[in-house]
Amino acid sequence: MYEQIAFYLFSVLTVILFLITVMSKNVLYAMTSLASGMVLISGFFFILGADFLGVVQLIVYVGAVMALYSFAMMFFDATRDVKEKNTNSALVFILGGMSALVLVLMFAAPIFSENIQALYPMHPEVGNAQDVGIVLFTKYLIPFEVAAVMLLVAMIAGIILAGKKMDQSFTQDMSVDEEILKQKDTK
Amino acid sequence: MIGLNHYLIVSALLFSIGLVGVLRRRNLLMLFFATEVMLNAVNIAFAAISHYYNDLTGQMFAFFVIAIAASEVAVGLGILIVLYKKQGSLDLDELATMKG
Amino acid sequence: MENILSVLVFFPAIAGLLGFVVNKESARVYGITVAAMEFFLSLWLWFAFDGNNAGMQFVEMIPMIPDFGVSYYLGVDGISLFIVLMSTLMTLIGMMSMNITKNIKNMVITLLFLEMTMVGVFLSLDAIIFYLFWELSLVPMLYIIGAWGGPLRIYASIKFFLYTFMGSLIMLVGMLFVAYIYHDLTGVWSFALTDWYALVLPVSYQLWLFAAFFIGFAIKVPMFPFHTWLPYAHGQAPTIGSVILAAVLLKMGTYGFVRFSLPMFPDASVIAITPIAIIAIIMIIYTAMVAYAQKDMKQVIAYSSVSHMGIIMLGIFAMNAEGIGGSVFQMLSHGIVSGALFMLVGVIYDRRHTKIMDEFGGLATVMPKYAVIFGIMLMASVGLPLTIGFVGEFLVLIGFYQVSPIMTILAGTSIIVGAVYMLSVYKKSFFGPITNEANKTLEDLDVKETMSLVPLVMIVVWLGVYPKPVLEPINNSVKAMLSFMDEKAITQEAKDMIKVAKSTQEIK
Amino acid sequence: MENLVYVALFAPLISSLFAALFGMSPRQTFVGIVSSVLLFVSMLASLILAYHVYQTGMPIHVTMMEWISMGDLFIPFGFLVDQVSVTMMSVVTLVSTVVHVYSIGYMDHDKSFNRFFSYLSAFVFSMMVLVMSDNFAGLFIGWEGVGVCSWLLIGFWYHKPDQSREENPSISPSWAANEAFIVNRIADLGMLVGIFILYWNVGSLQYDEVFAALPNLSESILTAAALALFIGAMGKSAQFPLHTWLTDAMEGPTPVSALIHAATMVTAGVFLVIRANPLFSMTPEVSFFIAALGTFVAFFAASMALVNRDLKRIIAFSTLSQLGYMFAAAGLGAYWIALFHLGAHAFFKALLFLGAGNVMHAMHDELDIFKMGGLKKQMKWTYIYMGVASLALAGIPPLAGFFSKDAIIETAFNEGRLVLWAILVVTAGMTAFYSFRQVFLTFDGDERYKEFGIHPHEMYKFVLVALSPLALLAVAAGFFQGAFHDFVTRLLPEYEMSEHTHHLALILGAIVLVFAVGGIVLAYKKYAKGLRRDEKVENGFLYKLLANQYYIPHLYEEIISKPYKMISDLMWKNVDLKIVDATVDGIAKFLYKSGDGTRKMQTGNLSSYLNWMAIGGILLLVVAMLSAMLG
Repeated sequence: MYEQIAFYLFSVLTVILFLITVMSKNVLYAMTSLASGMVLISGFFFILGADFLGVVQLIVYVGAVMALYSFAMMFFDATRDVKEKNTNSALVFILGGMSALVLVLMFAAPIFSENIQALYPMHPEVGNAQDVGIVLFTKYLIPFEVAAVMLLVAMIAGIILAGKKMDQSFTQDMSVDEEILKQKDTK
Repeated sequence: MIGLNHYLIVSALLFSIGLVGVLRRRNLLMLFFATEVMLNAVNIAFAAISHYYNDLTGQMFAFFVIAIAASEVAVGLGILIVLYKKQGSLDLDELATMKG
Repeated sequence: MENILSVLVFFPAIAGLLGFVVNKESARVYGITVAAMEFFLSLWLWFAFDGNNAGMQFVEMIPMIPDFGVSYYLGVDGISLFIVLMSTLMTLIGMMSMNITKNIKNMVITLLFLEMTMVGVFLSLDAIIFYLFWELSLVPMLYIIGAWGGPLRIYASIKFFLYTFMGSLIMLVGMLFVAYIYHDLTGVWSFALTDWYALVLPVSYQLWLFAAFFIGFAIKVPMFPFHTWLPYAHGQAPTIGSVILAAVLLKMGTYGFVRFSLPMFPDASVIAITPIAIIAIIMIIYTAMVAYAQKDMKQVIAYSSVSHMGIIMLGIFAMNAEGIGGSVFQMLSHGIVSGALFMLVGVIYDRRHTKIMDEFGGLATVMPKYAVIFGIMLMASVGLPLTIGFVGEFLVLIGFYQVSPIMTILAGTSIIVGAVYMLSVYKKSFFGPITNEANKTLEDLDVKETMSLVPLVMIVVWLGVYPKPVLEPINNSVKAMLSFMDEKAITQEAKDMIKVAKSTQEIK
Repeated sequence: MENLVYVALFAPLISSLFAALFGMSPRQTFVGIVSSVLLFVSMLASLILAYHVYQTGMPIHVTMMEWISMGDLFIPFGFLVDQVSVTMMSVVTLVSTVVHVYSIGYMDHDKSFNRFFSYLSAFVFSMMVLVMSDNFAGLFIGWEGVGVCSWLLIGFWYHKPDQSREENPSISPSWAANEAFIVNRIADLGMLVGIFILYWNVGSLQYDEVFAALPNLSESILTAAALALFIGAMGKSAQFPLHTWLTDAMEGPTPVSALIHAATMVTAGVFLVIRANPLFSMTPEVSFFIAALGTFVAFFAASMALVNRDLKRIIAFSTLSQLGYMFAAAGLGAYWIALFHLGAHAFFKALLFLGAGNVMHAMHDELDIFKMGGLKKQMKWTYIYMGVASLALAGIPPLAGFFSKDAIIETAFNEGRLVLWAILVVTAGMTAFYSFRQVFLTFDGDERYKEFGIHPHEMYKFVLVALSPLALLAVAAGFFQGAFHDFVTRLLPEYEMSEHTHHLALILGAIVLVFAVGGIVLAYKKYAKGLRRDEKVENGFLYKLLANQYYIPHLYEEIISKPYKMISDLMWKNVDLKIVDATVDGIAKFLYKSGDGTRKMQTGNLSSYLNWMAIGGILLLVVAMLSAMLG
């Protein structure tokens, strides 16, 4: 019973919060609602019994990603409203609505096959984290390592991109660019 | 009783909201938020399927989605900062440099 | 020399690569030498060839992608032998008569590569290798037309390329499907033609596959209504390009029909007789009329090529030894005659820089040698007995008469309409008084041109009077192919239609 | 003997190749002499062969080598010298030799002298192949070969410009040559079809095998084969409606007209019918058609000759008319008579043409007989020759034409074809009239040529001597009728007049003779005293109709040549360029245009890209959903 209540509550709240994210003109509001929406999504994960995933969601998203966003926002002017010209909002809503409609139709229909065999069944007697850990470090070891490397690369890339001076290039000879610029000027 | 379909529908709705955001937003930062919404919507679906089929694969995928989302944000924000320094704006419409 | 075929295929290409280091002045001589060596190699192949053996000879097979049954697989039989000979001969003659000065080195290298692809197409027995050479042959031709052509050369070369390319892609799909079926039925992958021959397919499959191959080949032939790339390509190409295009590249299409369509899909081929015959008759009469309407000498020859290819198509679908053998012979005959005619047009174009017939008139007075050779080639083109043109045309018509007398009579009008346009070209250009001042001082054929044309004249007469050395191997291979087709055909109609020559049994 | 066959056959070829060696060098008399000698050798060989065949009665059959062998088709180069072919060989080589010698004189001033001999000898070679071949394919080689040589020779003076049809009814030599070639090609198609029919029903093209197998074939096949072969014969022998090329062929040099368009090539059609007599005698309908067409052409051509003013064209029409006689005889089953007339006609017609050549030579290529007259003073020998030839043509006894032509007319009577008989008799009268109209206008009466400042002179002596064998034969050939009959009927079917006809033979002959003499007398009264032109007749409808050859050349031009040209233009400009090619280009343009159109999608604006992406994604979703629902 409480599961039902929780589901509907979380659903309604996430929809509202994400709508605010998408619609709000203020970056700060948008980010705040996004962060709270993500917290609620971790709620879904807990309901679904994916405890570990829920925790990761909280740590990575709400913790790390949001921190990154807020740091990034310091570079931009966050207090000012974002000015956007929405030329074709009708198209946007039609497309969004259509995709929602089609997806909902698809998911509402009983189109799932009943006889799907679980590849990596869960074991309710042990904890979710243990289960996840075993699968992650056996079958998905290589993707896991790759993901780790990717994160490392992304971190370095982020540092370099954000930190380097804009008028200097570390990768190419600037004199070429200057020559091109000169040629453009003479034209 | 809450079934798999319920979760999937919620996921679909959230995904559509994200899509609307992607289409509607001109500010690159907002665009990033919208993509996060879409990614999270998909994660819900993964987790739900994982739960109802009693299979861990869905959760695995959700992990990787999160990992990718995190690295995307790292790199993406770096690019955004570079861009902002260069252009002084994050408006998509001013970024017509991809025209062939 | 067991790998003579590989040598034949790759010798020109390797020589072409070496050609990059040859200096500009000697490029022409180098090219002629290589082409001559290649020609002598192919002559040697002819002498080593066992005319009584109807099967594949000098077979070479090296697996390349064993997992998918792709192998480097070459072989020659009576049908392909002479087309290869003709290709090497025409390359040599074309190279000898070539008078291009701009970028001559590139031209020579391109021609040598082209020669490799041509010989490769006719010798390969593996569908993938065949397709490889088939497509590769487009590239040098595209370059020749695009780089040395007339004012519309870009349009012409792109049209040529895309048109034929599109057709061959559809053919590729057909090939892949055949391989797939082969895998389905036998469990192994194979692209070897000899394996495919053994495949007995249901009629509906045959029809679809026939259609796929048909599009690839028909555009190359070119059959009506896919022929419109040809006049542009010929009109814009330099003389050497037209010579090779008309003499050899068009034959790839008809050769494809003989090598692939007939033995692989006998039932579908029998069903296709009537439609193809109708198209062939349209080709013969319609393009002959169009040729008659032309003002440009080269366009007349170009359209006449289409008309003659119609005869060849008709013979292939006669389903008897007379018709198919006649077609193969007509391929040679058309190659030599139309090649020579294009060279002749090139001769006058070099002198006057125009191909419009109204500009000429009375050329026989100032250029008698030229007029004589043109006249002989003209007569060979209209199928005069004792020239090479008659033998093939006669065999084709006599072969197809068995299929349908009415259609044969319609196709036979080619001897009339052919004479109409050819004679009107001759009259407009060579007869009458010299009306144009510019023509009064024209020089007759020089040594180079005579040297390259006279051998062709000799072949035209020789094979017209004594075609036996060529006809015999063709005859044996064609008879063997027909009896094979007859055994393979599923439907009774096809078995009735495919006529095995009475004398086939004796050979076995 | 076999070697003689090859000598007879290849001597002309060697002659041709020899002359061709000097083809581009200036005139050299020895070329002509060597050619003539080689032709003489060929003639000697033919005559010896004829004697041999006459003596032994055994045909000589040689097979030189294999020509085409494919599938079940086997064609050798085989040569057969039997009674029929040896007759033709003798006639051909004899006339050719005379014509070669004659040409040395006639082409004296022509700068392409050597080339002329090359063509002429090539023609003789082709003709020999035609008559000597032992199979239909070999016959076809010769058949096409003579066609090409005829093309070369008619167009010999290729440098002459085109004129309008009013100035010159045959436009130009090159035009006439093309016309001859193309018309012959139409007929050759018929011939090819005949060959195909025979091949697929018999399995061979050898004469002996084909004729042996004929009784096993159904009637419809026989009729079709006979008809197809006869179409071939119609073209070569210029029978209606394929006759127009023959008069236009007079554009060629006169020796050519004598050799090709009178004595030899045009009789090839008759030869074919005679050669294939087993086939034609089994198809009475086709044979009767041949006879009827022959009779019609005999009359039709004679009527056009009545009013023509061109010396050579008159003779050409008479050739046409005599060919009609030959076909009439062959169609009625009297093959040996047809062959006899063929030989006799070859002699006197060649003589007539060569005489006309002398006149032309004397008159500086003037051909209008209205501009001649009184030439007998200057050209006595020519006058005698042409007179004799005309008498023979008119069928006056005891010259050759009388025996042969009378036999044909008698045959028509004997067969009970009285209509044909009557037409042939009337035609005989017309023949006499027009040939003597020509003789009188040329050689008698006032000397009209003086107005045009022409000084005629007699031909070289050696030429006149060379013509004498022809004159002799034109006079004497008739006496050999009996011997000839015995000779050729060993091969050809016997044809005897019935008792009834035999009784009436004298009366029938007398009737023909009355018509012939009547024609000559009429011509004498009207023209011997000089030319009196009758404006009223000349402007009459009938006269104009005849003078314009029944407007048939005009008709052909209007309904065949011009529409063909028009349709060709239409096909090219409208169908090929505007439909076929435009479709191809249209597809290409559509692709280009769609590329151009969709290129605007690439604005560089990320948000619009996102829109497109979303649209695409949704489309994919919809497709997935639909396929899930439908599948």
